[in-house]
Amino acid sequence: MAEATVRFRDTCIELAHGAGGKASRRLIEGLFLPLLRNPTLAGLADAAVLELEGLRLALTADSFVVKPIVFPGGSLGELAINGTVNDLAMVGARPLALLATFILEAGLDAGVLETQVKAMAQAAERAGVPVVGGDTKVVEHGKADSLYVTTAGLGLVDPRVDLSPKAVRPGDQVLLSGPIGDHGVTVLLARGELDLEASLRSDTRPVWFLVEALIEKVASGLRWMRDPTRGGVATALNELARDAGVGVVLFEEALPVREEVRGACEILGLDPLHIACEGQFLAVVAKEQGEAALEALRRTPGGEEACLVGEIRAEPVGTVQVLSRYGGSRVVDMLVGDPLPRIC
Amino acid sequence: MAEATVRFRDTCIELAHGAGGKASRRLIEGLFLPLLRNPTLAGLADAAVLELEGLRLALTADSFVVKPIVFPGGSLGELAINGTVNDLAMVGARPLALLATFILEAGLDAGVLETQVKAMAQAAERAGVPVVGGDTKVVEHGKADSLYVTTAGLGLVDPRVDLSPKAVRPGDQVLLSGPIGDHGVTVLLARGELDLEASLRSDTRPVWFLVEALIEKVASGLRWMRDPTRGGVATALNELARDAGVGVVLFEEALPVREEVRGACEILGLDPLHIACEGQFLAVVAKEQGEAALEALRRTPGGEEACLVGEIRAEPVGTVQVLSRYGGSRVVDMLVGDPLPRIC
Amino acid sequence: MRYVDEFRDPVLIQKTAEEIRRLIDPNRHYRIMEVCGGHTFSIYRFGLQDLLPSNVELVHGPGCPVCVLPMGRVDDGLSLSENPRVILTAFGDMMRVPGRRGSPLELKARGADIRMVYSPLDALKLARENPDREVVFFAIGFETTAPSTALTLLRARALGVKNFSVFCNHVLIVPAIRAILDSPDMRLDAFIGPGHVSTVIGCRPYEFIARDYGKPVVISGFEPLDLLQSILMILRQLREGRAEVENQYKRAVPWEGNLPALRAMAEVFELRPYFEWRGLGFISQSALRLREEFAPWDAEVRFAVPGVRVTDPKAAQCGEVLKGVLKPPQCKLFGRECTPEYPIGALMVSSEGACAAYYHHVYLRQAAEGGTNG
Amino acid sequence: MRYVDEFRDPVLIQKTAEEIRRLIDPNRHYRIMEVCGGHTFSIYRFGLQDLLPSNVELVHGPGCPVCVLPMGRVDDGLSLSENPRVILTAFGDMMRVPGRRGSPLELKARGADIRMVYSPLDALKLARENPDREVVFFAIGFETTAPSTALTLLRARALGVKNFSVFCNHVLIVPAIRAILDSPDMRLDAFIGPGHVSTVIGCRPYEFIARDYGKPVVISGFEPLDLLQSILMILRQLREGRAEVENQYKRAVPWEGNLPALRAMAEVFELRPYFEWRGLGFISQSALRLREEFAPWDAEVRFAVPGVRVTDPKAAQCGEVLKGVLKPPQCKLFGRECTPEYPIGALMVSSEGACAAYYHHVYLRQAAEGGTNG
Amino acid sequence: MCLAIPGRIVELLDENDHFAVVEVAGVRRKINVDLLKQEGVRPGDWVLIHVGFAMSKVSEEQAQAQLRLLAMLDEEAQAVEEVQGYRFD
Amino acid sequence: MCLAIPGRIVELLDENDHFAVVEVAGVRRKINVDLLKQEGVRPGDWVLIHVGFAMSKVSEEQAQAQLRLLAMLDEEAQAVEEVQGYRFD
Ligand code: SF4
Ligand code: SF4
Ligand SMILES: [Mg+2]
Ligand SMILES: [Mg+2]
Ligand SMILES: [Mg+2]
Ligand SMILES: [Mg+2]
Ligand SMILES: [Mg+2]
Ligand SMILES: [Mg+2]
Ligand SMILES: [Mg+2]
Ligand SMILES: [Mg+2]
Ligand SMILES: [Mg+2]
Ligand SMILES: [Mg+2]
Repeated sequence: MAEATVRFRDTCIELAHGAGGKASRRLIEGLFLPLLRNPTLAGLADAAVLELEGLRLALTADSFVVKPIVFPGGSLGELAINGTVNDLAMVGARPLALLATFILEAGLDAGVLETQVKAMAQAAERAGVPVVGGDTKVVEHGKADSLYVTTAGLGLVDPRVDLSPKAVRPGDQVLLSGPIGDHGVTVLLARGELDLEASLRSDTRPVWFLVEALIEKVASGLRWMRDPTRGGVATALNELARDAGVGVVLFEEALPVREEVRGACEILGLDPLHIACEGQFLAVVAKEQGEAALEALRRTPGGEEACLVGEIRAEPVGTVQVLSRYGGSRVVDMLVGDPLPRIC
Repeated sequence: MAEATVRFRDTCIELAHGAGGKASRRLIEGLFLPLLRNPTLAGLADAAVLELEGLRLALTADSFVVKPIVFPGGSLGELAINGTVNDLAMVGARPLALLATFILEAGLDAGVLETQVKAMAQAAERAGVPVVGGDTKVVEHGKADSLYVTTAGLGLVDPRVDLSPKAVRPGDQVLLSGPIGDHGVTVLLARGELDLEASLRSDTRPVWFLVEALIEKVASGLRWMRDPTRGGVATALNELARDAGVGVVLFEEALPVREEVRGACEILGLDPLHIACEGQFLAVVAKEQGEAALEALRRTPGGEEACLVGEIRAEPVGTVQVLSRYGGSRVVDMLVGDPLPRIC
Repeated sequence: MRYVDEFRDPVLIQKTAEEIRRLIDPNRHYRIMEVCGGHTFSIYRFGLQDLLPSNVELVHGPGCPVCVLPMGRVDDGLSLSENPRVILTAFGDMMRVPGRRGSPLELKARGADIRMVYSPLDALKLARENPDREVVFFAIGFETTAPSTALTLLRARALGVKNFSVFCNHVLIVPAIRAILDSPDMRLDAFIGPGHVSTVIGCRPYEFIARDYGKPVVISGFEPLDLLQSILMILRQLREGRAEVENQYKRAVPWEGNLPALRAMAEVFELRPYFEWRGLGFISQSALRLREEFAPWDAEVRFAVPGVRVTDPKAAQCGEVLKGVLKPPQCKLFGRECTPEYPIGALMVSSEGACAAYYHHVYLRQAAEGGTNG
Repeated sequence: MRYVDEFRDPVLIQKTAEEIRRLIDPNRHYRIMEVCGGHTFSIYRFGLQDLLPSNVELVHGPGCPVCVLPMGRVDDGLSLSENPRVILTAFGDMMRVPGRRGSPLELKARGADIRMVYSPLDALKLARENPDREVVFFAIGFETTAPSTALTLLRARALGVKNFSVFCNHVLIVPAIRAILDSPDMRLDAFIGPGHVSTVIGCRPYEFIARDYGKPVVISGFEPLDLLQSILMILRQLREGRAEVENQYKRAVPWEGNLPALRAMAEVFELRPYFEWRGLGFISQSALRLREEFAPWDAEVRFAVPGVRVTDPKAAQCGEVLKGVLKPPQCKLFGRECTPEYPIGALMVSSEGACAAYYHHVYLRQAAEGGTNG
Repeated sequence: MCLAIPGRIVELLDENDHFAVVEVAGVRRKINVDLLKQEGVRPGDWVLIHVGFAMSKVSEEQAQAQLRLLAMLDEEAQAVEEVQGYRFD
Repeated sequence: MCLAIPGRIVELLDENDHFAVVEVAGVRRKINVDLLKQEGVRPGDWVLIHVGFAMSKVSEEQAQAQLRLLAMLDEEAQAVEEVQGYRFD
């Protein structure tokens, strides 16, 4: 193997390297991709797609380490199923099977584990995907935080779609399946450290049903999809802008953000565009089919709040801009580091 | 979903639940299987097999948490690749693609990570499998032990084989690809706590090449395979004995154990049959083809030390017995708990 | 009335912007300093520069508490976390500020027990919950924040909490403005006054600016309409040749400020004879320290603080940017060695820092417009 | 000569077994107690029962150090780990022994700092490496192990290590044998003497068994040939009506034992007036404690040890099994409530414990032979 | 500097009125209201919140006046007069 | 009880001969040899190891004698005599 060029220069791993923003990208592009390079390597895509005897198979895996493990509207286990189902969906793949591995901390209450596995079983049933295998490791007390779950998924890419940043064209429309930031803010508040309370629930859910509706209606016009998890909408679209060589424009007024999410972000000096969703996705569709796509989403249960939030422009390449009603504009970058409250 | 019956009654997770022995089996059979049940669920098999458009796809995942992360002859990263490749091989599947997810401890030296990813890249190349995707999470300092890696693998089951405990018949022969216990003892000594030294190396390696040779030669006579990782040969064969409803007999004199492994086991009061291997496998073959199978293994580079170690008997059902030269016999159970030195 | 969206009304914003355009002298260049980092952030956040004529230049001032903290003070504070008994607490704003041996986040990654708090009261609570540990609060901020530290210390004393202390870095904005006015580089026409500081100190402390230096001051809120109206009020003063202290932010700022807050500060703090500001150097009577009566809660008394002085990297021009003498991109490190991912100066860390704000909201767009190599 | 495989030679094993068969009286039932758990383990490990005539019954004795420790002592030791400064160290053998609130492994799983050591010297090393912690060694074992604890304590004193201490549970095998001989249930014909204990105490201490109770004693090694030869030697004595102490394990056991070991023990330990043994009850002068001079290293002096007495579950018949009165499967809990996975008594934990050995090597096979429901 | 956010008092928490619950767009937090002792706060009042403390009361009257004034900016003659009148006095 | 294993001394480690390296089937460990002070140990000696201490020396002579004796068990007449002679004296 030719000696690969590792460009990652940070000396020490920090939380930011796992937060889905710039530091994550630096680690992936600077270390993982050069060392593991091969034609199929998914890089920053949600899932890898692999040809086998005329079929396109999608493969993806994610580890889940969220704290607390139970929060309003969901749990680590539920997230672990939905997250992987959604990553398959984002490449247009119907989920076929999941694997789940567990890293358990010695001393974990067996009831806690049971609750999480039950949540996984229910989520898998809701998503219509079997968990076909897995693994369990136990580490010493204090060497993990209760439990970490990794799920991997296999899916079959719908033959009608061909999704890629490269398929995105100026004029295309940017759709969003529903309000953003619910998950991230819910979990931030559920940690309890900030002493903030709100009746918010994580949006964790499988989105394959919505994607399927989209494919049925506008397969030919569907260019690209992404679930804006860690790093939020801003990071997902910045990656698109860079990878596709386009500019993305968002209409501030059109962005769906629940009042409580907006309130928490105001208090903490955070931007909802950087906050994680776990049950929403962005889709870029050809302008001619935008209307039909939106209608298809809105007609599908769970898609009622879908909306047109922006459009693709030829320029400025590699940026995401937010336009306000009154004519102001701002550039929104990828998340830098973990989202940290700005307070004083 | 009908309410599943959880039979797992332990109140607290301990290291033993991840050690691959009885406690692991209790957790898997008592909690995971009832909750996640579905026709394809692999249970305790190395990999799940799934039919898709006439193909048999194998799926498997394992998490790797070994300490120390570098030890003579291997590393956590190398293990993570080989372990998953081998689990695919054990169901007769040629490995097609791997996924790798990382849980990193904040504060991890970037050089340590780079070394591990390099080891993974090299192991993947040696095994001839691309790593096509993955994920990285970072947890707070002290919430993991350097790094944990999970790999998932997709393989294509060779159409000529049909492996299952149910295919095993009295009279079949039990083959072993080489000496046992090298990995487990190497890692135990590498931890340094016991202050023992020996020039041992982990046996970690991909075994697909050996399995392929076996399939080419005796596909029709191949009944079952298993890589005796955590829990060792004793646990793997006990599971076979129970699942197949047969008795397994091992010939003490035939069991290949390196001198140093035997020495360490004597000092620590451990049984080599309970010690993990990471580059060996057990194969049960029809008696008529035992000779040919052994020859096929021995002719393949890395298979020179393969040997016939036992046979399948109709009785006593569910047990593994070791017969000594002088006519004594003992029953070897599955590993109970983690292997603990017996000293005083 | 929710006091947010009402002040982002597009019709009113356009009206106010139009009035500004109507009012200015196209042949004159206006340089207006927004003293407060919160204003800097709002200006970029809401794209207000897009609404202003090109000859109205907004100059970013020193009102970003982490930006003006010299690296030596950061190191001093972080050194406390080397004591294994100490839990060091700080606002989220501090967590990425670089010290010589890394930022609080980096030290935390390597095992230091450093925790983010939303309020100094949360740090006090942590101390009561961890009686066997020493909780130190790394206090930063201007007059807006100092009263909360003061009240927290009064509470700690009243409750008899002995394992809580404060590493005090509270600074005062008025001496900093005077230092800028006295700087020979000074070329400013007026000031947008800090709205939230003024809820505490009121409007009177700015009068010397109008009186002695002849510069208009308008104390402003933080919403788009607030800032545009404040600029309008400044332009009117300039056009009419007036120099006065005006209060645009009347809904929140009383002319006299907040007396209980000022009293609490006076009870707990005293002026330091001098204090070093990043870029501005030593400014006399520009910062607060704990009074002797609060020595048991003063981290600088209770622990050995090295008291290091660290000079900024030579090429870093944070000081010039803080004074408004240079625009961020005029620093040679800007966008190259110094980026939000790898900040060299604190101005590149805080989203209120002039360099970070400029980087995200102006530089990235310009770079993109100038081609993909930008 | 490697002193292992040579003593597993199939030809010699067959020869010796044949000689045994030749020698016995087919109409007599022989009950021979192997005192030592190491022998119990070897007997099962090598399948030696298969080689013996069915009327030669090997009865398992009390020589398993974790088996004879009453649960109260286990709890006392484990209670030390509740002190967050304490690192509790123990041999691997102890780690699964159940206390009332769980085994050391379970407590460790829930966060206690309990570590396995291979040698008491490793515990001492740990103490020197962790000067801010208290390292306690949970000492168990018979006369074989006691000298190592004694030498370690002498070393700790010589090196001035102050954060090391020993929770002493060393017991003496000879008083236990006497207790068994005095038990009204006693129906034994002879003893296989403990080979490794005898390297320390020599052969003399067993003479009372031959002299006063008329029972042959053969001190034996642990390899198949050793045990078979010892049985042969016993059968010869019985046949010839002799009752003597014989040393089969001459290659390792000197008649006089190990004087430096005995001296070290005498320097560090003194006899406890009485000590409770699981199943055997209180036996006077059957255990060791640290002499007063070693109080600074005595965990029972330095820490508050609750001194709990815990009675075994009613149905558990560990005591009867330990005395050789019952065979393991005669306990009502055996194989049902009490299994190696969920042990109730320590005899089911240690691979030297009679119940665990019987379970793994006899019961499982019988269960399998009796059908799949076993 | 000094991020401060308008929130509405929804509940006073203790006898001595040290603490109150505020709500910002549906998000609630306990804050200290000692700095508004003199004026006193009541449920329904709006306050500016900074690092867990209420810093000042927000006046609806002043806010309405400001918005009215700006709304009249294009009613020129009147506006000029009003804006001048808005100067601090 | 008391797992003890024969190992060969391969090296004496310190001046006072407190510690030595033993080897068991290729596995080495530092052990304490204080209990064999009187007899003294040298590289090549075999000792019984227990919890990190050498407990006793292993005598090759005695081992050979035992094996010889057992080998002659079927040479009956002689054997009987010898085995009786092996009785402790
Ligand atoms: S670019 Fe960096 S170094 Fe230059 S002034 Fe800004 S913060 Fe300081
Ligand atoms: S089966 Fe269990 S309870 Fe019964 S004697 Fe054995 S160890 Fe004790
Ligand atoms: Mg995704
Ligand atoms: Mg994924
Ligand atoms: Mg839910
Ligand atoms: Mg994902
Ligand atoms: Mg596994
Ligand atoms: Mg396997
Ligand atoms: Mg697997
Ligand atoms: Mg290797
Ligand atoms: Mg595996
Ligand atoms: Mg991912």
